Amino acid sequence: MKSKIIFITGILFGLFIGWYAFPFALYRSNEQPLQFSHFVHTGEKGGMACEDCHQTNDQGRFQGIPATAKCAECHASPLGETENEKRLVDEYITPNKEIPWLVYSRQPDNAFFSHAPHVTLGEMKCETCHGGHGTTEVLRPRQTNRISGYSRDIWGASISGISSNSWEGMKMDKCVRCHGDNGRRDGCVACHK
Amino acid sequence: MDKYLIPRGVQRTSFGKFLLWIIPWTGLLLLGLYAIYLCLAEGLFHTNMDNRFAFGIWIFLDLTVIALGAGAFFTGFLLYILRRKELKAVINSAVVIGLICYSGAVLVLMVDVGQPLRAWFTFWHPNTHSMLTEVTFCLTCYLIVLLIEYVPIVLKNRQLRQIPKFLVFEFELHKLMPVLAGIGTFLSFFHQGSLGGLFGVLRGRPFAFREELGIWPSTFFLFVISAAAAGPSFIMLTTWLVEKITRKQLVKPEVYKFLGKVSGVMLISYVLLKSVDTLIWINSTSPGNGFPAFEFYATQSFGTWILFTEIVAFGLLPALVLLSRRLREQRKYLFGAGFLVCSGIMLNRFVMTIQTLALPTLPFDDFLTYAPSWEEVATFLFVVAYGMILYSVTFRYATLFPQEKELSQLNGELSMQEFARSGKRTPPWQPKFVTQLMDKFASTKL
Amino acid sequence: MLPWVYEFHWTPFHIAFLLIFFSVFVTIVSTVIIALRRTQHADQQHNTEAIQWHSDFEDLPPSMKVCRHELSGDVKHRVCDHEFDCRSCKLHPVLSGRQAKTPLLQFEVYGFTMPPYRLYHRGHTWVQREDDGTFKIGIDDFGTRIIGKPYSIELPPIGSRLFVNGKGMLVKKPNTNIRILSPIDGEVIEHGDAEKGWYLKIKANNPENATSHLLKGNEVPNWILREMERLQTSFATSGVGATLADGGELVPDFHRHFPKADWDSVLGQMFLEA
Amino acid sequence: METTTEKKQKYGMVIDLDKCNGCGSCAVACAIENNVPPALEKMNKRNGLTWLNISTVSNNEQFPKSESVFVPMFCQQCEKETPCMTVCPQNAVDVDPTTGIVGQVPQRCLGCRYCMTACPYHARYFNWWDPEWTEGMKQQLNPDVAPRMRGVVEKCNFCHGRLHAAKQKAASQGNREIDPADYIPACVESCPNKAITFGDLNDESTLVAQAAKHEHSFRFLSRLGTEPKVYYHSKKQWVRAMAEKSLTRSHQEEFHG
Amino acid sequence: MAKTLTRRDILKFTGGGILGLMFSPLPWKLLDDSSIWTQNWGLTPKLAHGPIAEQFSHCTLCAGGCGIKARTVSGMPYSITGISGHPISYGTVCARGLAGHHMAYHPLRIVHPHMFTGKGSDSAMTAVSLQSALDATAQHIRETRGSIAILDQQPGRAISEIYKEFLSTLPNGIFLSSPSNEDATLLAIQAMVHQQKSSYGFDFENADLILSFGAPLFDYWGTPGRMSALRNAGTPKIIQVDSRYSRTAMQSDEWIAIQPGTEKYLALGVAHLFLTEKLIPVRNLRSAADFAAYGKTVNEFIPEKVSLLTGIDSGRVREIARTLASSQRPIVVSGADPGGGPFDGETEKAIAALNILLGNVGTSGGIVSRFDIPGYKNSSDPIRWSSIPDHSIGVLIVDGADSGYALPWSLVQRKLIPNEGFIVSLAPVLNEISAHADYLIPSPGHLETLQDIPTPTGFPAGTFALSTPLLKKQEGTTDSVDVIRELSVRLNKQLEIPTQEALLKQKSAALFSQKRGSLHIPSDNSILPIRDLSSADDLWTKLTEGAVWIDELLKQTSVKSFTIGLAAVEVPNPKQGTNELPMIAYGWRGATSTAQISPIMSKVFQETELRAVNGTVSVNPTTALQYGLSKEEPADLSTINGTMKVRVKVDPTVRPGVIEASIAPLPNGIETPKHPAGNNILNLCEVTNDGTWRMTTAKFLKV
Repeated sequence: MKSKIIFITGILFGLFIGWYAFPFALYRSNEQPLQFSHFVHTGEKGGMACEDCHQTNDQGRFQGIPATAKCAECHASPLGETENEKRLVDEYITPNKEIPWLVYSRQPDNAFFSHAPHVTLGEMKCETCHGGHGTTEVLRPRQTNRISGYSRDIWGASISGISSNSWEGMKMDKCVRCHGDNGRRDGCVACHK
Repeated sequence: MDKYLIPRGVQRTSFGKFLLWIIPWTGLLLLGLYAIYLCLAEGLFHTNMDNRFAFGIWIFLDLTVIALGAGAFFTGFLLYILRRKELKAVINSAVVIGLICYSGAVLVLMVDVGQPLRAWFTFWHPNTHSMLTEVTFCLTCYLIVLLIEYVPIVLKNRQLRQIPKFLVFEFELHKLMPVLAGIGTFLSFFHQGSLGGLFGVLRGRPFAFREELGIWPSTFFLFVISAAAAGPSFIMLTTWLVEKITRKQLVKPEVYKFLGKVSGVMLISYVLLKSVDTLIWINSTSPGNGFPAFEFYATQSFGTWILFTEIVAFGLLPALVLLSRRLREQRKYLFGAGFLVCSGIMLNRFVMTIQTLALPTLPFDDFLTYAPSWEEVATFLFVVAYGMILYSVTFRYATLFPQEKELSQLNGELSMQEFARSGKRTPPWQPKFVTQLMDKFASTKL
Repeated sequence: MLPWVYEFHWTPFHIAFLLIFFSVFVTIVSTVIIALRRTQHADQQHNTEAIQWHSDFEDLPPSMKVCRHELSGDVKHRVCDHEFDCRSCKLHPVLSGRQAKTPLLQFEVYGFTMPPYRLYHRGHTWVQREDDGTFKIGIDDFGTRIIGKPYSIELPPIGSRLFVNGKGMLVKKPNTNIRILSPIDGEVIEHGDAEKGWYLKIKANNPENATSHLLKGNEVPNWILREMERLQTSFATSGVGATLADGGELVPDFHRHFPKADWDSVLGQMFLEA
Repeated sequence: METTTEKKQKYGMVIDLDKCNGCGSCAVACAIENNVPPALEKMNKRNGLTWLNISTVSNNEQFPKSESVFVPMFCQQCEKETPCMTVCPQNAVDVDPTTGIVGQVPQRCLGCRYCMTACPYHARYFNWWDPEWTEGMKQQLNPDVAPRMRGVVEKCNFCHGRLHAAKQKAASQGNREIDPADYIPACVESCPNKAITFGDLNDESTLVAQAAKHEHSFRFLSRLGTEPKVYYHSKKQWVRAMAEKSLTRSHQEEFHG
Repeated sequence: MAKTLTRRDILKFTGGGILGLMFSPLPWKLLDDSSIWTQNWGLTPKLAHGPIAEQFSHCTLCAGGCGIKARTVSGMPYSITGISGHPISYGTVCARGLAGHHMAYHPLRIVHPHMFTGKGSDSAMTAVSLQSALDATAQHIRETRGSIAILDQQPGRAISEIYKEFLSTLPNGIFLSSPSNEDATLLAIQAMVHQQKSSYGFDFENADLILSFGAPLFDYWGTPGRMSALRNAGTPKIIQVDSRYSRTAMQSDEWIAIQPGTEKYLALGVAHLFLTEKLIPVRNLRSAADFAAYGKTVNEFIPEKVSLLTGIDSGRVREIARTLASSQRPIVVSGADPGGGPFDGETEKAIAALNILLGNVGTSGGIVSRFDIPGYKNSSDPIRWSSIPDHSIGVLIVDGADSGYALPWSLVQRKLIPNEGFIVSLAPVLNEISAHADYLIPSPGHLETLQDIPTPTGFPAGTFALSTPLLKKQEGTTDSVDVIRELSVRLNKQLEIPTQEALLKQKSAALFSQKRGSLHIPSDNSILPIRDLSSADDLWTKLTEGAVWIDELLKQTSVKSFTIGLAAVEVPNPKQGTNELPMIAYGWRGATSTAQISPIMSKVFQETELRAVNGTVSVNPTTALQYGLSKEEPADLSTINGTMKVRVKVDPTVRPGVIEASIAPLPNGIETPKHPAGNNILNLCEVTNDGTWRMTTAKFLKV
């Protein structure tokens, strides 16, 4: 009897460690260099669209997070009086330095992902993969996997790896499944660099 | 000092002597560990393999070792499935040898691959058309089986058996052995075969490429049979070797003869099939790919002699010896033949790996040679040392040869009678009262 | 590997391959699990002891497993296959039926006191039926002598149950312990000691069939004789070779005459312990 | 194993051996394009990394009749029974059904090197060492191709980095088909003598498709039945004969390699 | 229930714990992540992220002047290719050029002035300040009793003029260029013509036959792109007279294997046939003032004798002469092998003279004269190394550019004053000369600074382009211009030396003022006439964006008055030593160990045997048999300059009884003070009095 109880406590303890404690040990949190509110820009206040800042060049290459120059177009001098905007102007725009953003959804070097086919040909919405990121008030810290160095967004918030939303997790099997569902039959090097 | 771990009724050397025997092997073990460290931590440039010689001594010896380890599954098969009781005398030893061979092979493989941490990909994304996948799956499973089969041997140790649970577990497990033996046989059949298929499917290597029978190239079956032939011979040789080293009789002569016979039967069938296969290859397969077979033997070092040695000297010859009762009776022929069989399997695996890679395929590339680096050799010696130690320890503290106790008593009696014949009054170990009793017994006949 | 993992091909070959693999894997695992489950079940005293004896008996060389009917000369040669428990033996009644010779009554068998009214167990214990239907158990003369002195003995607590060929008592010597097999089934009702000459009083489960498996009458001398041979060979095999008997007579304790002998091994073999 | 599938493109090459003067531009361009590291001191032609390897082959005549040609050798992109693909235990090699390119994914590779023993062209290379560049050169890696780590196999894959770029460009302009001009492997681009023709073999109109059919075009080890997609071309009879020859070259060994 | 925990309980707990973990993501995620770690670990570099762009510039690695297109990621070039439609390089870049962007980060790159002390194995390299390096140089210039020489590796650039200007202010300044140059024939012609000097080029495009005496036409000679374009066009027909089965011989329409060192006799033999068989119009001969002397010289070279000397069948000799004479617009060209060095002056004359006999000087499809580039002073004849007295140079300043041609240390050494000759190298990378230098003042490397690209050798029209920097100039490097300025200040010479940019702006302005020629714009591959440009600045911007200016073709007027000036030729009888063999050196422009090459070139030298590494000699199988050589074990090769271990390559295309020695980078990196230049096979070559090293008698020592 006693031993049974001990055994079961053991199991529970194991489950606790594996499901609850483990993620804390696995991920390192890094604060963004600067706070930025997508909401301010995309909400009715700013009224901007994603493409206004996140553009692709003539070669179809996605330029990712815009360069400081892009910010300078509006923020050459502070528009409001938020602390962050002041820092933006003083620390980056004026000395013309790039902001070392921590990208949440950066794929590893071995993966080739291009927005062009997905957005232009596939007519996918930004939200499909990036969820509500475009309307967030603050930039949450980027959680980095201590072992693999991946951003947590690649695996997805849930440690189980099971995602309920299309924008949770960006692991390869997700790409493969979506491609499969859309009847694409690609080889490995179609998406691997 | 470790007396209470040693089974009752058998003799083992003093602990000191045992240590003296173990220490040098441990030294070798450490050297091997260092080599392994170098290969894993710094990269495989420590080996002498290169892009042409992508497989080296490691793969060659792995194949050999696994073929020799086949004794484990084949003995198990004969004992538990075909109920050949006489093999009970060697099954434990066979299991331990099997375990050593397979675990050793797997260990070397893990060093041989460039990214061992990704080995599990094979299970997660298997390419079921690859012979290597088959090998990986079967090898892993069979290694587990061997470990399970090894457990009872350990649990039967004199002290461990005092713990009731262990004893019972051992007992229950033993009852299920036939199942494991069956599984083991099944798995071995596949991976021994797939190891052969490994080369048989190499369309790009006309020297190794063979026609397919069903979904497998002929080498698949040749490897299975040759392994089944070599396994018993190897058990025979190792047992004999242990007897020589420990200066004890461990099994009854019948066991040797039986093993020899089994080996012989398998070998002769192998030789026949191999010859047929070779003829087909020379006359159809190889030329079909644009490579007249004789060209493979044009290069000085690997002439046709190698083919002859493999099939006749190391194949037909020992097969005939083992099949003739008269020769089998004589130990020097029996073990001689056994030795030839094992050399044969080794040569065959060598040809399949090394010669295949040495031969050029493009019209303008060279016949290449390769010599292993010290790291490669040391890594393999690690396995040898590890095997030696594991076997020695198991031999000392567990019962590898159930007949040993009986035989030692038998020998005890024999020496006693011998003494009686010698006419002296009391043998050194005999208490006087016993003699008195003997006399009394003699007088009062029933 | 699994249907929901990419690169799972719905081809017959792929599926067949994985099915085979999985079934093999499952078989292996279930085998182990079954063994464990059974172990759990068997983990009660009596079974354990039965199994213990079973495996002990397994390890006995054939020469030690001689059937009592070979001893009594009923058959030329036979090796016991019932772990010395004749009660379950089909052959025993048949052979016993043929017993013609009357048991010769002798107290001393080759210098050992072996009273004929006692029944003897292969593990060198004797059983004596009391008038009240209970049974006394003691170590026979042969056993006592080879055990020698000094020794203490550990008896099962009163009320505990004994089983044939299970653990009867434990003899403790300076550098070895030997378990003595219990000759019969039953409940311990009283403790004896060396002075009394017996160690246990047992209330048998069913007194009628309690002792049919024990040696008696003319089986005893032959048995003793073989035991002596075994003793000798055990000496021979337990590395005492060089020791020379100091002409020792028929002393009650010749034990100390062989200090170099591996008594642990000797006793172990004589009391049928692996 | 059947590896052919209906496919839109079937990229292939024809190499005119008569035009090749062994300048090595293709080898260097290839290495730079694909982030193949430079050799370490211990590396040689047997353990180095040359996706595109160039051998000198002699006609074995006596001087001055003796001639030689340069034979660039790299992954021949086998179409049927692709030897390396069928043997890979964990699908690190595949034939892209849409392009016919034999893809090698070093990130999936566990480095068992079975594919290397399977390849009759010795066109696969193993990373025996960790790749090494000088600090500055690390900044100069091609961002379109992932560098490989130690202990994996790599090989030519028709500059798939450039194919990605081409696809991307096409997609951004709303096209599903790429402009053939946008997808030219580095070796083809860098060859000063225009010795290499590249393109879609399925498309009869392309130069490469026509060149492949030319009577002077041939493939190495074609009798193995692996249908390589890289053709060679030479007016010289002895060169074509050499390609047909298998390995009876006992005396030639003294001369070359 | 007992309070105390037994060992058994702990085991139970652990067991349960493990079971629990098995049903949690932990073990499986760790398995996954650990394998992902092997894909991203620090042992493999990470890729740069950033905007991808294209930039245009020109290659300065040799005098070829190829246009290059660089792909850059956030400004850093990661790949270099040619510019299709480029008027000079026709979209081609050589292997070295393709890897040019690596040079700035070469393992042997030096970015700070250094002083070398000691020689050979006990030599040392110590960083010094620019000031002290300059001071030391100035002091030596002041104090030396010898002459001061500047070795300009790529003459004709703006900096070359600065060098000359500087030297002219010195009492005994010598302007040197690489001893071996491709325009040998042109210079010879230039020396022969009477009228005022002008620069010449080859009009291959309109020629129908080229007779080449060992010029590596198809192995990066002149402007590689142009030559391969000719090759692909299939015209003109090319006859290669070559002592080895060079890449050009391999690609030419006809290879005439000639006994090494006898090219002169073939030339004279051909001339002899021209005269005796009346194959050429007499006036062509008469155009030479000294035709009588020339005729006399040529006279004795009857085909049979030539055949005897050259090993070419006499019939073949006749054939050559007739083919030449019968073709409409033939050109005869000689050329130095990048490794083997130049012909001696007399041979050059003998070969060049054939053009005069064929009367193709100043005619289209022949040797054409061209405008000089505006703003550039007409370069006077460079000084031949042979004309410099031995042990006369006190201070030698070696320009940082790369001539691409071999320069044996023994040649430099014999010109230096023993034990006091002072060498300053301006090389950006540690190379062979630097290893022998006293000071190294590194200049900015390839693509790190603004450079001018003057008209490449043999080009029929003048051209001008800029090499605009694609890489950040590294701290501590100094433009050669600035070095010279600093020196002239220290020597208090009154010289107005502008900065590199200002200097080149002057040239561009001059170009604009001339309004001649047109620009090729790489970005859209268009041609833009200069006169359509708005301003000089406009031109300058276009040039900095990679445009190339190309001059109009000069209206040709056939030249009809020469002095050939060929000295009387006496044929030396070949010295027959015991098992002595002629050794001919050969190399590949730019990879002759005088400069560095990108480490990635290991794909050509080390990881394949496409090009033989330094220290490799090739011999014919028969020769190998005769001397018991095999590719397995190295042999000891000995010449007058010493002995060294060489790798033997057995190659049936090598002439029996001849040794071909590869001048190339050394297998384990080019020599540094730590690896002294002792194992460079170039140093085994015997330099003759006329400063050439085409042939050396060598022998294999039995090992």
